[in-house]
Amino acid sequence: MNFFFEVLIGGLLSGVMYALVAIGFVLIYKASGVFNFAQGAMVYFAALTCVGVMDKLGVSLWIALPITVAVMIVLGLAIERVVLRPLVNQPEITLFMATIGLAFFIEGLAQLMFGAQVRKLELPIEDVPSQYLMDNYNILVSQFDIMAAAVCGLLVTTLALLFSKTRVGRALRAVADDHQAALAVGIPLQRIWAVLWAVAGIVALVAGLLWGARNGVQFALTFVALKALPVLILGGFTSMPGAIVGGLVIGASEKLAEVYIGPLVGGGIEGWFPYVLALLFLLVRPEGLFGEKIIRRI
Amino acid sequence: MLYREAGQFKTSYQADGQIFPILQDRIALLAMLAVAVVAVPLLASPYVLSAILIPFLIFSLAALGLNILTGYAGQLSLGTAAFMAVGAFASYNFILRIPGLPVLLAFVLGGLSAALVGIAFGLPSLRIRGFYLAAATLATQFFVVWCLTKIPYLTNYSTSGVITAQPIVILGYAFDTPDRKYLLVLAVVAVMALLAKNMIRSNVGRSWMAVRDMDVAAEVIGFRLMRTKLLAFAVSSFYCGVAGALYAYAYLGTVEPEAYNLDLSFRILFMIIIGGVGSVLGSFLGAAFIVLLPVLLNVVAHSLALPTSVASNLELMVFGALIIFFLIVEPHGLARLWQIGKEKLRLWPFPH
Amino acid sequence: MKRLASIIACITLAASGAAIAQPADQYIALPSYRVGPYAAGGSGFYGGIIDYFNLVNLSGGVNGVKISWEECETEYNPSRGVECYERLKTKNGGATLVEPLSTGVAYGILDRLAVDKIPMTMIGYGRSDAANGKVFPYVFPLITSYWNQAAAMIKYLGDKEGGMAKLKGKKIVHLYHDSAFGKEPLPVLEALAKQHGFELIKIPVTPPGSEQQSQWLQIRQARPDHVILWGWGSMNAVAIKTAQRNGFPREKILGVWWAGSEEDTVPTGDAAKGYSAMTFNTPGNYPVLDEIRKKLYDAGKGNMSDPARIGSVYHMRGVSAAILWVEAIRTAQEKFGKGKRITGEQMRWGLENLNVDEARQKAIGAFGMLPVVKTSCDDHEGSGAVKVQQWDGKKWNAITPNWIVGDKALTRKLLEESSAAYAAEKKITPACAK
Amino acid sequence: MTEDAQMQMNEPEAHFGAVSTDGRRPTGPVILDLKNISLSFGGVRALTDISFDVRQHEIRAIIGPNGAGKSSMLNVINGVYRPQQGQIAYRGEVRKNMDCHAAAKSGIARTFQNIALFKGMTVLDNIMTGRNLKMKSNFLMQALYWGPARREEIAHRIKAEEIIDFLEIQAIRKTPVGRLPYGLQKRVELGRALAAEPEILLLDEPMAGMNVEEKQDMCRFILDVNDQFGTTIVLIEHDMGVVMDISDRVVVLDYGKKIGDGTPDEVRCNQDVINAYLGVACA
Repeated sequence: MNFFFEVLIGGLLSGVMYALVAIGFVLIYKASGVFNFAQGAMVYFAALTCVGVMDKLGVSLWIALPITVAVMIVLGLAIERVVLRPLVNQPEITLFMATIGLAFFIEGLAQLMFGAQVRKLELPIEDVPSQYLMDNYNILVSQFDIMAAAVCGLLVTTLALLFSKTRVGRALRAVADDHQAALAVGIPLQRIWAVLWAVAGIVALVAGLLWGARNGVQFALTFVALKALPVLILGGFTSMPGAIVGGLVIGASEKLAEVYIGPLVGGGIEGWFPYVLALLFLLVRPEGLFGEKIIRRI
Repeated sequence: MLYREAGQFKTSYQADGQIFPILQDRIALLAMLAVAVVAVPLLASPYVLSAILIPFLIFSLAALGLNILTGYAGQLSLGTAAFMAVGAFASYNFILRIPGLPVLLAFVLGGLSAALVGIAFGLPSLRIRGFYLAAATLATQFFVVWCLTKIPYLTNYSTSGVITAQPIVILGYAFDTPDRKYLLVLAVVAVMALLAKNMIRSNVGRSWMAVRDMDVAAEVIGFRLMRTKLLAFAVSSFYCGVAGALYAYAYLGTVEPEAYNLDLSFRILFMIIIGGVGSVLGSFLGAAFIVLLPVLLNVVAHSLALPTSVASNLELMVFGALIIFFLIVEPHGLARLWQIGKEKLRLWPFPH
Repeated sequence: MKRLASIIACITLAASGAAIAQPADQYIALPSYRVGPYAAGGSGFYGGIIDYFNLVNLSGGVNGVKISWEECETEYNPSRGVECYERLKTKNGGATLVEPLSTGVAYGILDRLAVDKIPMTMIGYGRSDAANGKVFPYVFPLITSYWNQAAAMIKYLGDKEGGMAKLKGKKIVHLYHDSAFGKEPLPVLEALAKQHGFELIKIPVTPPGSEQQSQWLQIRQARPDHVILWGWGSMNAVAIKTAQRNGFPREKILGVWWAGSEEDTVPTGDAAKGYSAMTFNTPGNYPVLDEIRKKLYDAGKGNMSDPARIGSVYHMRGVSAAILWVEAIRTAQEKFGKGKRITGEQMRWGLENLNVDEARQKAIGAFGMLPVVKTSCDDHEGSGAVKVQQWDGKKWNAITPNWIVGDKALTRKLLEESSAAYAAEKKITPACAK
Repeated sequence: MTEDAQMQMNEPEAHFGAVSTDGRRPTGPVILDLKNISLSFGGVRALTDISFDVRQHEIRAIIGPNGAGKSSMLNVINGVYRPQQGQIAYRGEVRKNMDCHAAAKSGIARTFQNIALFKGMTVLDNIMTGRNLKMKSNFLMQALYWGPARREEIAHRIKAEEIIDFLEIQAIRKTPVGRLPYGLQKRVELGRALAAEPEILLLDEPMAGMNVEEKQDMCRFILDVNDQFGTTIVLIEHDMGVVMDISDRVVVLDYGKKIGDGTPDEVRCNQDVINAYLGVACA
């Protein structure tokens, strides 16, 4: 039974890491209807910039961090100005393609600036089993994962406060509901988008730091976006709580499936299981966990 | 040559229903085909044939397949490479296990196998749409590659898990040199492009576009959604399957399942978006863009004598920037750009 | 379509324009990758090759014949790799050797080699049965193959336990990249498990392997005596980190050589301390590396941006590859004419009659850096010997003083069977080339 | 020029008032009979216990304020919605589990309130889609574009061109409908419905948002369809002048309930209808 709980908890905590990436997608999709293919590239770019700044300037994490935040904000603003603004009012698929071009550009830029080699990123907390839980409950859980979950919780709370309490947040929700109506009541759409991309950049930085500390800062960080996709299908592209719950469900179920079903069919089912799960779920509820019910009128 | 349609009157609906209603277009196409069939194999170097034109044609075919599904029937898919893999591995097994099976028939059977898989994984499209469907088709991608890695029978128990394409021999004639392979691929692609164009100008094509543009209205008019969507999945997968078989047989030779990874699916998707969603010509232009541009950039970067790692990264950045640039200039893809150019030419020098 | 035609014309021009150059140099095609997920390894490996070439050219080339090369970015993508091969092969009077360092690319050009008469080396990757020169005359999996590595791993683990007999009843986990690469050693491992009576537990990791929590929980529950980590790319660092996260001792993990570079351990911080992996280079410093440092990097002519990477695993692997090639050129020149540029076919002969013994290694300044390599028509591999190295938190150290060779009789048998099946499928009559 | 077009040319410029029902075919027996239809979505009742019938060849109007359930009524008739209660008899047969495909097959065509054309296709292609149920060749034949498939395509093209002539949209046949002005789109949508050669044509606000000339044209087309092809027409319209002029009988809905039914004159003087919708008493 302990083993079951270890798998479950490990899965849930992995799910938090997936949710972290998924939130970046949700932010941008909700506000601008863009499926941001470059989110993975941004995660890599953020982490590499942070490590690169530490390396090149020889400064500590705490100095590199604000510099990177500034870089991500500039990047977000630049993306809005150079890529999105000229493409305003274009179909979704065009914007999606533009973010693909963006992904190539960012990947090239990151490696051009800081080189292709793999680097380590050490956060102040070590990735070892928590002794406390081990001693008291005989359950093995990484203390790093617990901290990551806490950071994720903090981030989500901050974002929720930002969106509910500030003017920008209210404008943002208006934009998410209806672009045209928001424009009509005088909300500056472009500024909101710029803010959103900057915020998404910061979310990418948080994800990049945690994933980078976990797996090393390397090109493969761009692949973590793949882990976020089933989460998005399950939770809905427009729902922040959906991203979190979806992450938890996907994380836990894929681990349980791999451990308990995997050995029966030769293993390695983690690659497709979350997608199939999300797919089956969609067949029952096409709008996802928290997506709004789509009523099609004719 | 003057590009004019004045004086070309259509006196029958048959004439008006032609694929290229303008005489000059027909002449240009025939000339191009003649060049492609006669001049190119004679003049082009083996490098151009085997490293540029063959992959270009194969990717065009795959892009055409995806365009049928995404561009015409409106169902976004990220599982293209999986259908290509099914086509390749099925063809391999058919040839291996049925002695004396003609290669072309094996490609058709490979395509049909892909079509069956396409129908199975197209079923969710009846309930799910848009990006949700796209992400769901990723399930196809991962599941198919997983199956190919897991089931040794499919790779004929090869210890390294790869398949080696058998030599292509048709009626005793071996297609073993670049120019022969090129002609074979060209023939297959040309015929299939023609068939696709025919489908698109007939009722089946209209049913796809109707479902794409407004599915409820399509149903009210009498199209059956399920049949239409699944047919689109089947035809699209068939095209991708044949392309996948050609990719293995006429291009790579020895392939592992990994060759048909998500990366390839994405590349094909890029092709149709850059080329033009819902355009046969766009499939070709997009394939040209995605196949040729990196090569061109690579050549240019090398001639600049930059350090290789800098050159490689710059290539990637320029490639990305060009995609964005083209989308800003013409969001509907290269095919639309081409069309606008043609319209201008038709009216030139009296644009008003 | 006109635009397309002009683009093609442009490329043709670029491709053929270079071919007019005087073919005085020994030209080698390097379809390399310096961007993308595997760029870190690619830049080290090709950096090592180019560094050694530059070193040889500084001292006048091979009997006066300078080596030239050209790179082309493949991004580790088979389709782009084939294009690169086709583009590079005709330049400078024709390539006489090619090395893509990518299984997918290598497979994509496998069929073209014999037609083009260009030999390809696959140093430490690709299909193991390609060592049979009767079936694969133009393919050279030099030094060692996956099967010999798997056999050597079991040999090492047996020695560590105090004799092969002690393996009986032990549990060994094979944690592998779920692809052709990870499945390749299975026939060897399964045969050895049967022979020595240990339990083999196979646990696949879905590529790219950025999440391995469930695998390591399974491993922890199975309580194995050893874990073989058959990984590639980012999967390795994640495996080591996840082992740490689950409190699994790294001392019990033995990686393949693609899981045994700085790129695999550095990003894990201290987690990799005590982790060991296979290698076909003995870590350390060698006169040849000092020369590269002094003559190239101090003069600003080094290929890598970071001089600290000299002597790193990938760099040393590149240097070793280049050493073997240069020796093959030298060998071929001795037969076909000293100081003359040799052809691809002659290069093939040189690779097939390679004998880089200890004396030769000493002369090069690389004594002990790689095992003795002696090839023949039957054996395009030439060695099959490996060492085990361990990460101390800063660098790799060899922990086996001698080269380890596994059950070569077994791997030879598998090799014969597998290559015979390939020959039958492709309708090849196995025979040694002249 | 076709005969129809010539006839229209010879007629004096039609005005609503000038069009009389005199020259039209007499209405026939009941072709569509709806009994006690109720429809709800979740808890919201859209239609409550509605009964009325439609006679062959007649023009039957459905009127009522916004949200009265008029479009829902059409959606029930052509099988998009399935009512929870009530029954529909079509040509004397009570139909069960009708879906929109079956409705289309049985000869019911319609247009939509918010134009539901296929925006990426040309006018000609849109009209050709209307003929899909009459096409028999399978997709393989179509892919080969050979023999029967080709003959079929051309035969249907001739039919489509007849409709294009009838609706006087020859000049725009190759234009993608997305680029057309609103009025023309409405006309194309009518063409698409006509292409199916329906027995009953359901028109959902065919004249909404049109100017006077466009309305005149549309009225003329509707009357001609009714007259020349003998098509039964059920239409929803807000323009009372039009409704009273061209329809044979009118059903009035309000909040999902039927509050009036009869000839235009009867309805116009029905007090419930005046209260709920018309607002002015009849003269």
